[in-house]
Amino acid sequence: MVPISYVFGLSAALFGIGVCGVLVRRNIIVMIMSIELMLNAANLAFVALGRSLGSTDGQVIVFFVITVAAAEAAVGLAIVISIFRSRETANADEFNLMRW
Amino acid sequence: MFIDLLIGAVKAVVVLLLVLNLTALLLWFERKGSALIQDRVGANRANLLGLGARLGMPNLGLINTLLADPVKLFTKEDFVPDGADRFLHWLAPFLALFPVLVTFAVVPIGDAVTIAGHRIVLQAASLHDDALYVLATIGIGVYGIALGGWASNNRWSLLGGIRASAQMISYELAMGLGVVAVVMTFGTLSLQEICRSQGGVWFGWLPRWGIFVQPVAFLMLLAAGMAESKRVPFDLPEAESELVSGYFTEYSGSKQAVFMMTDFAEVALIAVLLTTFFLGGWQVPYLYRDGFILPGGVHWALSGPAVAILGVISFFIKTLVLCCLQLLVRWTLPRFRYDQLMRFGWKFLVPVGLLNLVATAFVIVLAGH
Amino acid sequence: MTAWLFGFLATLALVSALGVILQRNPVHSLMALIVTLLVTAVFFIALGAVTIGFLQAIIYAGAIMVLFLFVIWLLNIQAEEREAGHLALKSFGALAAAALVAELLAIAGRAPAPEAAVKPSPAYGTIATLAAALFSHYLIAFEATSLLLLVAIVGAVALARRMPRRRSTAASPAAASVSATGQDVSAPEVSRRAASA
Amino acid sequence: MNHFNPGALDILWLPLVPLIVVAVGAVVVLLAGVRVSDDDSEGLGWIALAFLGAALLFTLPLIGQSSSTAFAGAIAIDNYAAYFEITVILTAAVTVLMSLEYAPDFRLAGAEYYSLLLFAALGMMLMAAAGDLIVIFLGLETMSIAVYVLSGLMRQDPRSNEAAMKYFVLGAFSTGFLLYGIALVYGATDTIKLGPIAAALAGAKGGSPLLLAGLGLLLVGFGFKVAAVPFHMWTPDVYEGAPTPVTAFMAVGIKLGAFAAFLRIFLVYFGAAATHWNQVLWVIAALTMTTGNLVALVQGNIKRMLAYSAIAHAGYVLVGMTAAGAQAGSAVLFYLLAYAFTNLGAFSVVAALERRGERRDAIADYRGLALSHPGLAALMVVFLLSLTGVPPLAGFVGKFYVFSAALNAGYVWLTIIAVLNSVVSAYYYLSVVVVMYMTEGEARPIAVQAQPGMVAALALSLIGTVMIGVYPGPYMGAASSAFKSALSHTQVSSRQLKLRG
Repeated sequence: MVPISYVFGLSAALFGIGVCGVLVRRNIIVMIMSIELMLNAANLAFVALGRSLGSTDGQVIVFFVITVAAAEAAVGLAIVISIFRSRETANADEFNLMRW
Repeated sequence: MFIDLLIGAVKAVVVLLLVLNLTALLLWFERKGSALIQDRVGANRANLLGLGARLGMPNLGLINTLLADPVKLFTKEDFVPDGADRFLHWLAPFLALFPVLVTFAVVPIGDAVTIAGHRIVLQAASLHDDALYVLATIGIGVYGIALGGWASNNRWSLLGGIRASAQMISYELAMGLGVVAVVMTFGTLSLQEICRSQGGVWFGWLPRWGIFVQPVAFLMLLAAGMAESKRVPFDLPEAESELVSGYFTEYSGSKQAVFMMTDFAEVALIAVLLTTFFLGGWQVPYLYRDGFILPGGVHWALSGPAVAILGVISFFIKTLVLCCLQLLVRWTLPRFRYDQLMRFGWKFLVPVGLLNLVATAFVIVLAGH
Repeated sequence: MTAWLFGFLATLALVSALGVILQRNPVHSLMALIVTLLVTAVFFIALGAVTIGFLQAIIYAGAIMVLFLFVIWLLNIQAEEREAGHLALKSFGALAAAALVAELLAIAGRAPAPEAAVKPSPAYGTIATLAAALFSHYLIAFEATSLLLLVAIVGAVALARRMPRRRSTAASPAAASVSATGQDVSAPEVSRRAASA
Repeated sequence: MNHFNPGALDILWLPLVPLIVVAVGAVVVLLAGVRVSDDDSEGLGWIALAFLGAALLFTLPLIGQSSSTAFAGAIAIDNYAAYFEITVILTAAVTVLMSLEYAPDFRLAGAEYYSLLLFAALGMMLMAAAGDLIVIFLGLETMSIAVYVLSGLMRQDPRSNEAAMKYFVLGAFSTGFLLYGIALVYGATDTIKLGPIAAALAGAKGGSPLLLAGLGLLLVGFGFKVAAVPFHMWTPDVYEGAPTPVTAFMAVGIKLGAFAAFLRIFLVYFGAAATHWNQVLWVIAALTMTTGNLVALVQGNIKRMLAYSAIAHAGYVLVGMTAAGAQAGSAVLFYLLAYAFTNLGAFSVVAALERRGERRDAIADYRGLALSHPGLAALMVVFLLSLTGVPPLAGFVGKFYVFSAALNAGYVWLTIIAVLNSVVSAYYYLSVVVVMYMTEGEARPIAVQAQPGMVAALALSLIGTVMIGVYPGPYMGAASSAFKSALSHTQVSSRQLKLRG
């Protein structure tokens, strides 16, 4: 039997990979994917911690987080489309009309 | 422990074989059936050493569709276009077929039977959350088609892939609404339980089938299911007059055969699900655990195994009828236009599904008090 | 969850998550992300959160990710060429993330949470349990979610729908605004477009 | 819990009515806008205003209610919520007034614009009234998503697109941290309700690394939203690129919403355990003030300058948070009110000078403003002086309260840094005044007509800035009663804990 803290550790690692992706990658779509990875890691943490506490709350929160992820993805991709129309690139480094 | 594993493995293999045979059968139905509808002869060339003709039998085209065609397909050159994403091009057909095949795992093809002291549920896997599982696998099924279209490096393929995924995503919603209505009606997510609660009769004569409680959901699921399987009148993704052959334009040989198999497996899947949700699954009207009890009060006793076998047979008859219905529709209706397809899905099926859901909820709450 | 199953799934999850950020082709990244999400769904189911696991597969892996696929196709985003420069920034990002993970892992190691601590009831993770919680303790959150989705729909449509046709032939606000600030960024932009056209 | 029992839920409609009114308003605006072209969206603005006014009326009965919760602790009923809701509604109303001419001029999609504005306000109000972490999270998301879109609504303008993109990426990034923080806090305490979490923090679990790491991540998440250094990178670009009324709404509204939740979590509920977090906050506050003010010195664009000034002001608020305690809490609440009116005023002037799709937001554009538009120039002077902290304006009183609270709590060095920063800030605020009054303007200045919406927005901001400054008593009273009513939640819950224990 594997302790729950292992699963939690896995979620921490996934979260770190997501953070790394946002910081390192410059393709805007991949950056948004990395953010999804972070949210997914948080979901895993909620379920794992909820299981170790024997409470359902963690799962209910995951339900909300999935909704939020959907909303964020929709709006984020809409923004990508609108910026692509004027700029024709998905590389964050080229979004430099204003200094970062 | 070991015997349980063995039973599980046998069930899985049996279900898989049944599905594969069903798809082959459907292929034959499609070819000869369409010939029948269009008043032509259809496949009639291939035969074994002229045996059928020598015996004076009409050529039913069985050799053609069940042996010659598959052999031809599987031995053709497997062509990968220049600039294609080779890995995904190879993976896509299997990504399309796999989710459809595994969905059959939760479909109950009969009641539980007891063989040599082992109670065996005639369902390859029972998950308790079967209905959610079905929706999940159908949802994942999008990727095979979509990636097949993209990986071919061909604009017709890509357009077909985009159309297919947009269509499947849109109709999944209607499908989900239909399934939710059914789940609410029977109060369970388990398909076996849903079948079980469709036993018995109302008013002494009407079988307690889901179709009589949820006719709207039945029609919705039929329409949405046909759209999910991307067949006429919803075959926009492979509309040959516009897109050559849609997402599998660039496929040949065995990979194309797998895509075709997916098509027929989806037809079978829709039929099987509709049977389970609305036509009582393995239930035979008036047949109970110990035999028939007809509306007049006539009792006709039957042994346990006989009842179980009758159940399985009834399941397959219903499934075949629904399969034929889908094939019939395919050869009867013209194709939708893309905007009509989307409008039908979003502006008709979804609102109707929501209203149906609200009505169902009201009835359940009122009945509860 | 048995050790070998955990090992297998965890490896799969880590490899596919790394695939998300290491692949050059966005479609491949997306495939890796879908695998990660599905593996997470399996984890949910293994941890007793069966309903959430299926929902994750239906909504997250099955619907949201298709949206990404559409946008990648719509914009025809190709694989990146090797990214130039920013080595300092990248290594800083990787280091920061690694430090974060190390800290969280240390916490996970110290958190006493063995699996056998609590035996969940049979109702744990079923749809009935979730629904009861959603419509009682989380009622406000549930309603807020519906508004959130409405906001997202309105917002996405507002941004992504076709531009309204301009009535006047006056210079576009965009060009005007750029020149107004004296930052004449538009000239190379225009020439680049002209070159590509 | 497994058996659904709606009767067990403490459903109270009263605290929800303002929220519901705003939500209905947003939907009505959206529906009414179906046939309205973007060029005459002014009517939609008035509809939005009407609903905001109604919401304001419905907030009044909440004032003076004894502190309690509803919906199983998800919604807090207290003066604190009412205080922030009123401020948010006023902010939204001034923003709408500011936009009445701006939106058609810049061809913003009217229906979506006003309805998203209302939705964002709804998110902020939800954050102010939330009693558990998940509602705070959802309020934050509603607000953020609406504002991501608002800042990108000038779709033909690449700067606006870019602003939306940067704000979205960094905002969603911070959401990830916030969420993971919530997960850790939940794992450590088995609850997401603020009261029990505070009890756990004060109790035996207080030192649990899980809980502390969770608090740290929450701090990061909120740090992004209130634009504290080092999480401020997005602020100047987003403020510059977004449509000016939206920038005003961001500078004020988002700060209000985020600080409402931030203060409620850290100052009110975790105040007793301030030793766990106020060292970190000390550093962040000092960094935020200093960076904001120093970088503001070299800005050539008025919106960027105000963005860095907003960062600096977030730093002053954090000084108050570091001090912790009832005095500091009231001071911070008061400060936010003063800041709201002053900043709205400054941005109104900026918006008033932009015409017909033409952005005039370089500081150089303000040359000779005193001659061409003496009224606007004078108003700008008032708002800038208030931002600097010159008596008798609102900004001065706010700073005075916050700094004295920090001094009383013994944070001498932090207060010294804050005062020094105020002195530095005077330089860049006053340099705008210099540009307006002491340099030659263009030969043909752009004519700005007095339009009712803009005039009303400016008047409201001016009245607020001056009134609060000259006669701060009642506002300070409201702020302190708001903070005390929020504090009484924690006393109730700790008393209950004692009874149980």
